[in-house]
Amino acid sequence: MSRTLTYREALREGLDEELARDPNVVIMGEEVAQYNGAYKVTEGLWKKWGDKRVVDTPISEAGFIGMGIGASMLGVRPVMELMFWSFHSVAFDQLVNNAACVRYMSGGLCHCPIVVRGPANGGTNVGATHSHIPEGLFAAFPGLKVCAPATPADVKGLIKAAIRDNDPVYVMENTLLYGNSGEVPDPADGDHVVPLGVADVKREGSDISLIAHGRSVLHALKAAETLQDEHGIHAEVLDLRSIRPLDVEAIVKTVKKTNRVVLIDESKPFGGVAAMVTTIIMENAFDHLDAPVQRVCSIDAPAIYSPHIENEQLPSPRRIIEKVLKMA
Amino acid sequence: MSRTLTYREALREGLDEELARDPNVVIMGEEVAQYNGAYKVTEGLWKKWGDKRVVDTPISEAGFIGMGIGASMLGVRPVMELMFWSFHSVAFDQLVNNAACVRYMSGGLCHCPIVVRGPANGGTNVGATHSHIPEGLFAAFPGLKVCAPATPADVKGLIKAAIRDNDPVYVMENTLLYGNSGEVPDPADGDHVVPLGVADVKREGSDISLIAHGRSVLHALKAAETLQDEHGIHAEVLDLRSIRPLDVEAIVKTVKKTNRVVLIDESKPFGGVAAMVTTIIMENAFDHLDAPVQRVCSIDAPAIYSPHIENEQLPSPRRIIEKVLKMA
Amino acid sequence: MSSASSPSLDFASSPVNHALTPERKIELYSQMVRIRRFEQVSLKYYQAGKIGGFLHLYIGQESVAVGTISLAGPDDHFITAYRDHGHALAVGMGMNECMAEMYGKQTGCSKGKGGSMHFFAPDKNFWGGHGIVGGQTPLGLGLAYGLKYLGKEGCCLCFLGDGAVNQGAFHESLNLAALFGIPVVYVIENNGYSMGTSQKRSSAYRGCLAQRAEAYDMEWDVIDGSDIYEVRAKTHIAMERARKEHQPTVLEIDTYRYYGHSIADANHKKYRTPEEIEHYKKNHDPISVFQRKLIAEGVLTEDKAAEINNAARDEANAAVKFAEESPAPTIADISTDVYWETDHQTEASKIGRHFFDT
Amino acid sequence: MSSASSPSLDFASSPVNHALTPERKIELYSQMVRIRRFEQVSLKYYQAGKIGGFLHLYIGQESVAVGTISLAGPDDHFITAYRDHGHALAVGMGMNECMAEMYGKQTGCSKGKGGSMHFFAPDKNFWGGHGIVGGQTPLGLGLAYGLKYLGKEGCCLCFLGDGAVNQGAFHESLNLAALFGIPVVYVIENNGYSMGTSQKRSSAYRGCLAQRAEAYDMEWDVIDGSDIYEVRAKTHIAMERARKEHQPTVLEIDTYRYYGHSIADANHKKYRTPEEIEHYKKNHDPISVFQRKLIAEGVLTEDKAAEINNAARDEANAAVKFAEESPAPTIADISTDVYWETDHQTEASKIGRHFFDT
Ligand SMILES: Cc1ncc(C[n+]2csc(CCOP(=O)(O)OP(=O)(O)O)c2C)c(N)n1
Ligand SMILES: Cc1ncc(C[n+]2csc(CCOP(=O)(O)OP(=O)(O)O)c2C)c(N)n1
Ligand SMILES: [Mg+2]
Ligand SMILES: [Mg+2]
Repeated sequence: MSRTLTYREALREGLDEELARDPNVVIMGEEVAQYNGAYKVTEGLWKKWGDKRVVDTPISEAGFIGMGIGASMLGVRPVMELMFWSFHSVAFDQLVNNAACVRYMSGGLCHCPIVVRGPANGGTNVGATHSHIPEGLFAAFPGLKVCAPATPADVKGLIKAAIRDNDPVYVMENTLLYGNSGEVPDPADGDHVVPLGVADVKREGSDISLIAHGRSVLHALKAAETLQDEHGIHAEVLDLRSIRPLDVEAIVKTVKKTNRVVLIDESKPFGGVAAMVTTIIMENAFDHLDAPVQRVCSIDAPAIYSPHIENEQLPSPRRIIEKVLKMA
Repeated sequence: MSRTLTYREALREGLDEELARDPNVVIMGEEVAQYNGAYKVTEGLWKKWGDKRVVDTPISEAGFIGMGIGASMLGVRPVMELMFWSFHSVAFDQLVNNAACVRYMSGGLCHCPIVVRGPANGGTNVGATHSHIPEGLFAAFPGLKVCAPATPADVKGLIKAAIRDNDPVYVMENTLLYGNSGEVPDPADGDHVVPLGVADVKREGSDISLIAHGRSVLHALKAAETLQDEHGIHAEVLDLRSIRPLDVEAIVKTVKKTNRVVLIDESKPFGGVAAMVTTIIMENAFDHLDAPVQRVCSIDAPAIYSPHIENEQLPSPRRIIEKVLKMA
Repeated sequence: MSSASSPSLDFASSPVNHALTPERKIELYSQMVRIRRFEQVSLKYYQAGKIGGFLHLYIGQESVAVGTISLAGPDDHFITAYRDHGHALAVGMGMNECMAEMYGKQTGCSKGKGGSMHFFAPDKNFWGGHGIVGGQTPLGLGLAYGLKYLGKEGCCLCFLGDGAVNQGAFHESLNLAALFGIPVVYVIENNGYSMGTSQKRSSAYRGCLAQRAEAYDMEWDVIDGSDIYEVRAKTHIAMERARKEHQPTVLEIDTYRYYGHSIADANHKKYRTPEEIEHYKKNHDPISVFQRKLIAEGVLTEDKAAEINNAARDEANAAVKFAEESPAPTIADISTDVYWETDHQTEASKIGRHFFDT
Repeated sequence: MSSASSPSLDFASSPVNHALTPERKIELYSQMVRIRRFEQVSLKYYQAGKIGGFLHLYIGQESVAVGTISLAGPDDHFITAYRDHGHALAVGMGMNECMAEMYGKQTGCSKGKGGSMHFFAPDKNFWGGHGIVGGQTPLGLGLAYGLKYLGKEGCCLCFLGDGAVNQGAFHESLNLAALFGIPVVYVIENNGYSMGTSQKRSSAYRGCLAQRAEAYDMEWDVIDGSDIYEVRAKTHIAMERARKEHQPTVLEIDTYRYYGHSIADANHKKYRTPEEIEHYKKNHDPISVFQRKLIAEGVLTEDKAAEINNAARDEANAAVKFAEESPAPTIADISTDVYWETDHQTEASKIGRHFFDT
């Protein structure tokens, strides 16, 4: 049995279930408690769980994220909200040195079971400083784990896996997905956990593989539909879901199946997840490629504000279709 | 005519010449003035140029880098030393939002002619937090420029180009190169400026291309020698020098010439410069590859301290040779 | 230096206000009115879906931008956060380029690239409009450092919110400002809330937020923002200290915003009572307060005030028309204004690849 | 709360010192001596090329780590910066695992992965050893937050240098500590210099650095570090305030380092006069001062002191032997201790690729 929930509701349900499961889980961030969350993800949780479990913080990301890291070393399980993942920039040292390296530098004596979550996306006309897409940035640091769920079921399953994980996990959501609806398994049917590191074939196909994560998965699905309907091209859509650990097997499998790949990644084209997946395909499936891997990324500039044009900067079904047709 | 200078001396000479050329050039950073620089790059400059032009700062990287960015918008030309580039983590917001985006967000009204420089490397037993190699990290941000000179002549030429550039340029040096000697053109023969964006064939070869930057270039050259002497393999060594702008033409040219590529990059293997260059080759020279591009990166863990083993974590001539021989 | 202003002082007679001509007073009044009308009109079109992203209204705080910036000479500079419309108009930017910016049009002050949070006018010494809380505070320090370096007798007014005082970069800036003797004046616009969080729930402090300056042995003062005369009288002292003595100051100006944090903030009547909002509007509204004073001084009449209000509304509506009729950026525009060198097609820009579009 | 300690006070008779048995006093003395001898020996082998990276010696500051940490109960925790040998030994770590860590051996406390700057012993409530200046200050806050969350009556002592006070993360932590009522005691070990920069050239402040706490309405105190009795007497108050009232404190302990910033610092006789160093050694050396007191108290004799010194030196030399004979990490060791899940070979760790080695 499953119900239809929004991405936001599914995420909240996951948080709520973990708050119930483990008294050491604590939710923290700016406006997460009394205000119910800037994007209402945590709505109702403060009322239900009280001051100890759901905590409002001042605008001090380095301070409170570092505080969460320290607390996690002692056994607390903090789930920190960054109002936007873009604000990682003021907490970067805590995120990439303290969280990522403390286990290593202590020879395995410390560990850091922290979750940092929040939206990481463009497309809402909030300009360059508020539209960073840092999946690739953080996945580059050994010691960190990163996932970017695209659907309500996945966001619930992955947030629960993230909270139970004993390593730092950075969950990248998307403000444009919060309102989307989808099927989510009923809690009565058992704990719905999606393990990190498992990609998901969101659509089967044989002609070409569209590999994406986050909101780009939805663009890929739309593009695949049009490709089939209008061009008779059967595209497979692989949703990476988790960036690190990464499901390399699933990537290689789909490449072997279709021999052609377009990657869709909202990141800027220098680096990002797409460059890494390209490299993985180069190294692991070169002989199975009938054509060079192609990418659809954001246009290479800081995020533009203008609502008239911002969507043109980002990947879109149109841009994916154009890229596929050019390859054919 | 040229002289033999160390990397450190050549860099200092470049700084000194630019201090002389433009009264708005100011050098700033921790211990750069009275202490003569933690790595003695700025030795003697404070004595020569005084308090106004060479400025010691407190340990407040976000504060003083941001201060430099603000001053640069007004026409000052700050050359900021990060004692280690690793300390970027506490100034990240200033480096990737204010410096990289202010031109864009102002529709071109502001610009930010700042240079941030310092060593960025592993290999000195200083552990995970002090051994970051962020060339790829910063090159991913449109609005920024990044270079990583490997030789005395290049570091002098590039620092001068960086200071004259009207965009933010991040110059990544290497503590293990400071003491290396090499030929540097004589100032009497004219201004020695190496433009950003020009790679340099440091050794001609026909069998395989070794593409590297920074200290990895020296490893590649050593490996090339052994490959020739012991295995009769003629490796070409391409030094990228500049990461953004990137000399894509030179990359494609060497691939077309040798049809085989090994990339050497001290970064961790998820992302980094090597993944980007792999992607560029995939997209621009796929048909010229006789074998998949291979990479030699650091072993995928935070930087280990132990002097007994740290070098094993990093690229080395041995690892390059092994990789090349495996491809042949 | 005091932790609360004494209400009995008459700042109208302080030299910097005494020197104001009636015309100049009307100008200050008009500027505040223009800000308010401009924002009311922008709110209307934001709600109509013509403006994207966030809209952070300055309404209620007008005396701060107008009062402080009115004291500026040719070498004084300004920088602020995302709640920047008031400062933009106060430095002399036109409603047209501001409205067009919010509309995301090519004719916007930032060519539609920055939006509401990122107004810029370097030709008017205005350096933005910055979205990362506290991120502009080292930039303001740098502008002031630049002034001193270049030998100008000027200062930088760097505005920030009461929530922004808890960002580390601000504290680093305060230490640097005091240590290096930098002519910066930090102006905390204390509207009592950072989003839904009251000052008490976000900050630990002794008497007030400005007092944190003492930690760096720096001068500070607290100002009642409802009285533009007080704003000017006290800010003048800080600006002179900066210009003449190269000494920084932290000012805290008590003020209030009538709308939510941004227009997306549907909660703002939950974390504040309607009574609180009404009380402020009635007793402390900086425009009403100034209007009453000017009428009492005989400088302004009700009719003249109405005229100014109407003119401001007309000007704002004309700006809407201008914005509506302006062209949107093209796809090609996305890729300009990234690098100075490529924009200017310099030799350097032709070497190597700068853009990596797929 | 005072900005300078009054020299006439006799801290030996304060309750927390009065309660010390002669054995415990000897123990405190021995701990300080052990730190000094350990470091002198490590210096020797650093200079012989046996130890890599940086070596930041604590010599001259021993009373701080020993005095403060001697007050700890089972639920008190500690964290510090890279100058961490003193704290490590004071919490009860063995010389063997510390020396082996510097030697980069598998038997090191961090398996040779952390080095001199990154000693850890969570089983002794010691959470490192951190290299980024100020970066440990939010972690210390978090440890204390965790104690409160978990309902333990304990506090966290978080050590930092006089140069570290200018990092933004520290200020964010102070605000959070005061606002949330977190049982953390920040201990500024003021040795007068951050590398080659004197306190005056790096910090703007009123009376002293600890006074910055007032900005957050937080308690603070200044301590003469040459007297371990004073260190204990005043730190005890702060720790009790933390444990019982959940209120944080900033302590500033005046101290001195005899060597350079690190042993790579060849300049340290340029930015400080030899007289300054000698003066401190002669009059304020915390070991000599305590030794004289204990002898005067009849607790210690010259002979006993010599014996303790010799034993400490022998212990350090034995640690060298242990380190020398220990195995170095292997290439395979580079890849462990990255993820808890892969180290423990959990189900989760078998899903997806965690490592991307080329
Ligand atoms: C570093 C960072 N964290 C969080 C935010 C989100 N945010 C934007 S404005 C704001 C509240 C700021 O309040 P205040 O400083 O009082 O200024 P006001 O909005 O009242 O003018 C927050 C939390 C941000 N933009 N940057
Ligand atoms: C963020 C950062 N900036 C710079 C450094 C380099 N650095 C290491 S220690 C140090 C001086 C710190 O002085 P202080 O805080 O007084 O501590 P002390 O060394 O005297 O114990 C500096 C500049 C660093 N490790 N981290
Ligand atoms: Mg506010
Ligand atoms: Mg110090």
